[in-house]
Amino acid sequence: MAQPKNFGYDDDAAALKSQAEKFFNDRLPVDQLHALVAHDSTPDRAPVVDWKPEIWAEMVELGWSILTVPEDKGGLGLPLVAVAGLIEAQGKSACPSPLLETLNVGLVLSHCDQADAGFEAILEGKSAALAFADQDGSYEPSSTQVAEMGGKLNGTAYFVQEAGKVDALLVAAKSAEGIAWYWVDKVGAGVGIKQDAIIDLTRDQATVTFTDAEAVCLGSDACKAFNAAQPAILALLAADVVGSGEWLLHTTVEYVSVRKQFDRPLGFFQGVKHPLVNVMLAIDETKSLAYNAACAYDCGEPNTQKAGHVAKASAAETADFSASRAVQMHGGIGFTWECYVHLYFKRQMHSKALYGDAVWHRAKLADIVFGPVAA
Amino acid sequence: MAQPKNFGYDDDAAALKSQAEKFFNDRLPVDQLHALVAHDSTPDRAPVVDWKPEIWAEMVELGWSILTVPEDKGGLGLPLVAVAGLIEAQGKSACPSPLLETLNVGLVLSHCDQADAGFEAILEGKSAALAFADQDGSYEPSSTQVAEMGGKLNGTAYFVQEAGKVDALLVAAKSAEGIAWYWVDKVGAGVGIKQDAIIDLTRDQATVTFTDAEAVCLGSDACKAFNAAQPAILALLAADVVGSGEWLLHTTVEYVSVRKQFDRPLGFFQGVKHPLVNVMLAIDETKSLAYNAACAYDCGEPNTQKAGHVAKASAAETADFSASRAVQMHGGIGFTWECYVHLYFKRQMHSKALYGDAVWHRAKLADIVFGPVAA
Amino acid sequence: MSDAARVDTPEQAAFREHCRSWLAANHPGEPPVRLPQSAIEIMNSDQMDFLQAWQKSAYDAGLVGCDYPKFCGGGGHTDFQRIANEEMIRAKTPILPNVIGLGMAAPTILNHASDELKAELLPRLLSGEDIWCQGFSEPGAGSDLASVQTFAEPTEDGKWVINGHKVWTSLAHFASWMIILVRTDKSHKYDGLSYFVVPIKSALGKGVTVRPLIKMTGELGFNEVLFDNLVIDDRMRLDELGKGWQVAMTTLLFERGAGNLDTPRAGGMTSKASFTTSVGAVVKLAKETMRGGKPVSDDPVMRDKIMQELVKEEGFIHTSRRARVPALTDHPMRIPLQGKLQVSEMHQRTANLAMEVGGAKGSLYLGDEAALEGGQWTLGYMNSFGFTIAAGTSEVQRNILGERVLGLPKSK
Amino acid sequence: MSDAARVDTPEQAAFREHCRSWLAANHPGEPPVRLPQSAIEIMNSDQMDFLQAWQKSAYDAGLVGCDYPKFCGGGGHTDFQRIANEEMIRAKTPILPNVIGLGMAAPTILNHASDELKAELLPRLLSGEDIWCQGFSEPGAGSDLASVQTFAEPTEDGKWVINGHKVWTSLAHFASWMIILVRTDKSHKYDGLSYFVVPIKSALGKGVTVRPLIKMTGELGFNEVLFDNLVIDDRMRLDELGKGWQVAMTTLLFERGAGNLDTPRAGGMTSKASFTTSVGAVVKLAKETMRGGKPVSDDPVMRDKIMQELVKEEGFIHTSRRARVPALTDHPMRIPLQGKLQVSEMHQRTANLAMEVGGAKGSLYLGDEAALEGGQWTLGYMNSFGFTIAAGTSEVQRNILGERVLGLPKSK
Repeated sequence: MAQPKNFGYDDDAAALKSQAEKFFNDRLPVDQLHALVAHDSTPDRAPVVDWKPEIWAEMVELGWSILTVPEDKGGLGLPLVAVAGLIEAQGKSACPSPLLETLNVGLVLSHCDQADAGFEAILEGKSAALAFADQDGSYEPSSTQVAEMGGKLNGTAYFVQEAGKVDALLVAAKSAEGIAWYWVDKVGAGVGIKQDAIIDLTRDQATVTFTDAEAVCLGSDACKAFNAAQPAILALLAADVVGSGEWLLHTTVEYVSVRKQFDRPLGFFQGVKHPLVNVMLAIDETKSLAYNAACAYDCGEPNTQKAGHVAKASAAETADFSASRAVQMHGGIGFTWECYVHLYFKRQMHSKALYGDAVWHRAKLADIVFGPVAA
Repeated sequence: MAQPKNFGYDDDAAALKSQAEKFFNDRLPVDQLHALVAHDSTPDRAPVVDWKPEIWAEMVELGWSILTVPEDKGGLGLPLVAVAGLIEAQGKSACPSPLLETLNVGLVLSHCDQADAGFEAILEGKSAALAFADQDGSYEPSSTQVAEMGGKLNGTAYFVQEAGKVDALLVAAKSAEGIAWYWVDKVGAGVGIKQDAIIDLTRDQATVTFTDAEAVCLGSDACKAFNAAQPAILALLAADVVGSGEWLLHTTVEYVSVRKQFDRPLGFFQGVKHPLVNVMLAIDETKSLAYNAACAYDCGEPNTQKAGHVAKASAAETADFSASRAVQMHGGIGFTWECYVHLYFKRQMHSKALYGDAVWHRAKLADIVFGPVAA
Repeated sequence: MSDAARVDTPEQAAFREHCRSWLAANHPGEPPVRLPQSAIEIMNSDQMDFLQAWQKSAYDAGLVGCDYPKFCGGGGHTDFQRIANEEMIRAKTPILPNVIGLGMAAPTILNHASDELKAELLPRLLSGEDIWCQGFSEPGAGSDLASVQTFAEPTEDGKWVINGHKVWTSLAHFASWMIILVRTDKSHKYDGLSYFVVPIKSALGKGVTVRPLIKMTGELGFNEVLFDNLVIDDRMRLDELGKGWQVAMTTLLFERGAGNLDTPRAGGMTSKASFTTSVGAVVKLAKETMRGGKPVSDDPVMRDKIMQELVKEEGFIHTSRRARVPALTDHPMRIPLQGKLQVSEMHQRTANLAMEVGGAKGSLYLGDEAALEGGQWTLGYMNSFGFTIAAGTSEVQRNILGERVLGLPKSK
Repeated sequence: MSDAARVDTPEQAAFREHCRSWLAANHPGEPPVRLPQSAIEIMNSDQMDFLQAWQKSAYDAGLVGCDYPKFCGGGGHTDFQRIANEEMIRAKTPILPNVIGLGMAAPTILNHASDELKAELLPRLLSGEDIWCQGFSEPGAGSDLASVQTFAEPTEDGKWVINGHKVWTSLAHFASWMIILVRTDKSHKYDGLSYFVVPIKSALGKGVTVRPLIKMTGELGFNEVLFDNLVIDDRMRLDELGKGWQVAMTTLLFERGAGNLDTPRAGGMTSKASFTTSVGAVVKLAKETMRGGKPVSDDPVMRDKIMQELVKEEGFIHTSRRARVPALTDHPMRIPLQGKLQVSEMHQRTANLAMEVGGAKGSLYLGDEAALEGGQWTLGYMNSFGFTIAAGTSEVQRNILGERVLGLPKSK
């Protein structure tokens, strides 16, 4: 299906986004977010999972966690562009939740051949996360270091997002028949969670070890399902980066409009103004590419893979740039723990390499545009 | 020999540079340069070789053309850092001459095993140019498209610098014994010069075809001799870029200090000031690296190859950046044929890829630093 | 069926079909002369004659000015020009030569002139029979446009006498008419300006002198225009007296790509029929250009660099598309005001990258048979500075975005 | 024999030999506590005690303050500090904790204080027994330093009473002394300032309050310092009354790396003994970091990115070297004024690049066993913003270079 001119972003989508913005503003304004996640500044403290499960329960109640469950499996039938708007709002609030990962799991399951049990769990309100990256951070199921035999998993999955918050894991594991997706109850026997110490205070990440953990196969071809879902996953992550980027931009614009040096507001100086305009342009680029990728996915366009890589390649650069300029333009105050900027700075730095960094996505893109390099 | 702290840049070197600056200012100030090389603006005109042989005759008289002839072969024994100063001055003046190429030939001959005839020609006041690049612009003797048999050359050399001005060519050609350097009289039989249409109005370039052209072998291992001379060639070219870059910087600084918009000199605005500072920093980087490479060459340091690649990698970026910002910061006037800026803009654009561009030199550098990529 | 065609109304679909069949039958084909990359580089009358003939035929077929009212010589339709543009670009037609007229003069006239003047001027503007130019910049008034000094003095019989010096006037050497911003009151900077339409060709040698300026590329393109006691009727004034700045803002809005009316646009074809400054063209170049025995497109570093530009280009395309979806935009001018800055810098980077793909061939120029695409990339790189400078430099564009969209304090 | 050693005078050669043998015998070895990347991140007394002991022993051995006069507690030599620095860096010793004292207070005191004050203050400064801090910035005076409002009022008995609020005061929680810029005249901006040395530790709770600020890294490092009627002798004033700005310029010159006296410098060792923010360290990281079954150092795109930084780093090294060759420099301040800007931005880019080499590991932090070099790169990237902001932001540095070196008009 060709892409509609308006990205398929209709009134329902706009309504969902406003609702989400209002919800996050109301439930976790940034001062409360800071109190929640930044209560302990010790740099080498043990990792903790700071979040408000009651906010998540409300999000589930609002139906947000099932938005990537296909309509014929009990989902709501909203297009991915609408979901991107929701995630953009969450990125703007930096609210800690397992929403994005649960939506990612729904996306992967949508391309699995025996996913019903997974959809049922999500429809029941369960949250879940993908577990498939290897020790070096390759986000490709083919490099998973988990193996399945006789319905049990053994091995380790790395860089598992929101593992501290979710109820279940969708694990890529190698079996005799190939690499498949398996559903594992996080609190079941044989599942060991070691929280990673990450800079991002608004998310959590863990190394998950499986020791004869019970697992149910939901998709027999993990790579195929992941590849099909990947553009959608990348579109949503790019939307998150846009939301956080907008917060950084607007907070910085406010600051430099008020803060005076040399008898002028800082924003008078082009050395401040022009970089902020460049940040705005970068955010706009990523935003357009995020919604384009979501729309391409909705439409089943042949260029959907390309659109996904383009979106995350852009998002990785925008994450870095928006974060770096916000701290720099805030000057000394932006460098303090008490200023909220660092929460978003760190979130952006975490998003930068998540699900692949800019160089990796551009290499994938080049393989599509040029074909692989001749050996 | 370890590098001296002062780059070996002594009073003689400084005197040579001042002399050269004075000479070029006197013989070819920029308005006369413009009259000389920019008399015909037709964009698709046939290429011409605009220069003043009488200025070149004076340069020969001053001994500049023999500066890379080794002292024991009749040269003056000045270190390469001193020569770099001379070339920086020529770059600043953009004076058309075969000086740099003749010096390059001297450098290559210095690493040849039977070069005496070449040195004699240079000592007699002959100018010369290297002819070895292939059709795709690979500046490596190993890819030469000229072949030797029985003392005669056949084939074509591409991207030959200053071919329209020089008396002789030092040609890399493949023979039964390998690739060697051959001396060819430019006006001899069997040498066809087709001037290339290049943007740079201050230099010339040609495609040179050999048809049974008489040639004398001066160096039996062309690759070895070129590799040994390459860091010096790159150091000198980087010095040329520095000289042209300084001209662009200072001319632009003068312009933006005078030109007013919004009741302020343009240079008041940080959107103008900061880019010009960045140009200055880029020039300083290249300048330091050019003299470092020259000094490393003078001292026979083991890291001389690395220093050469670093210098040209930097010079290529500086050439581009200094050119681009000069036109942009001049605004409309900098975009006209009558403004002298375009002469230097085009010279820098030509220098950018000459003897290898930034990506190529960084790849060579990576091979030194990391070792080649495992196959 | 193309993507674009899917959302056409039945009327639009029929019009698109008309465009296609007309273009298939009437495309002027390979030109007999070397054509420039854009209209403002037209150097000689051979080029201009060819392109004017093409604009006239496209106008006669209803492909130019479709959304203008019928009494102005337009088609009287809504949202047809976009379709005509899409089809002309798709068909790789030549460019339309009257770019200043179509892009700036026409919308300004439509918004500010009397109906009488509209009916008098617009038909021959749309058809390309009258070429237009723009007299805004002056030696002392570039980015700071409001400091124009060209003066219009009222005469006793209700006319105006114009004296002054305009520069960077693209197409003036071909133009019949000029839109001009002049000062009528020296005591107010912004409130002392007026805006006229001036017949210049008929006044050549009688109060108007046009002197061509040569660009750094060697091409012609813009001019100096000197006014020496040129007398002009008051009916040629578009502003309420002293409100010329407001009228000029309409022109600039359209010049910066932020107007609400589609500018007729055609082309993509130049003397090398396939040449366009796009990342796709760089991709093609990289595949065709050999270095060290391998295509440049096999070099991972160059692949990465080209993909960086592809991301930028895709971003720009989809941002332009997003401009039409209010629910996905923030400040209403945030996207429209980006256009000129983004396009001009994108073309600059893209052309530079193409030169890098070419390596040593990057500095070969027009007329060299080994030059990249006949030297078009090198020419295009140099010309790109015209676009990052003209109509408000990139620096001024960033000020405008920072001040009008982000609400930052003014830098001046 | 090293490169550096070749040009030593016989006296310098003997001193270098002394440094080497002393360092070989007296290197404090692997520290018992986690050490920060630079002195201004010292968080607790365990760290400070260890580093103060190290500075004291290096001072006693003649490696710190060698070029200061003997009556100031120095060694009375010329160009020995550079040699001691080279050898301490080579030996990967710990850092010297009294960085503000050595880098800023000491040269200012040497240039502006009475001999009596020099003899009183400098020995314990050089030995590190007294830690110093700098009271310049205020909530309303950051980059615009001359707008400080902390006020010193003269008393009838010839003393001064200080009231005000200083911020970003590194090491204040450990410091015995502060160099401070205060206002003594509200009617002149630049000519109404004075410059004092103030004993703050002895005044804690008696006119001085130090409140730690926490950095975005979670580390301590700087503080707010509040003055409430602190009385201070006039002999602690370094300026001719009202010329405090000129004294502050001496401090800033040294802070920006443009002073004429080598600041004692040691280290390269941190808790991970091998860690330094250098391109060489990124090269090593790229060789050791695997991605997709291959080392990152085999990825041509990452090789290119790392080589870009190598070129910058080499450029900086040889530009610093060139600063000492008048014949190869242009404006005398052109190179010296670049130092702070270049180093801080270079470290920022280098640390960021290291995080990119690490990929998903880039956001792992201190305390995670899989983090890159124990999280030091990630910590270093965040801390790099301290350096691009403090002592004049990069933006202000560019103004200074543009105005003082290129002679462009002032931007304010």
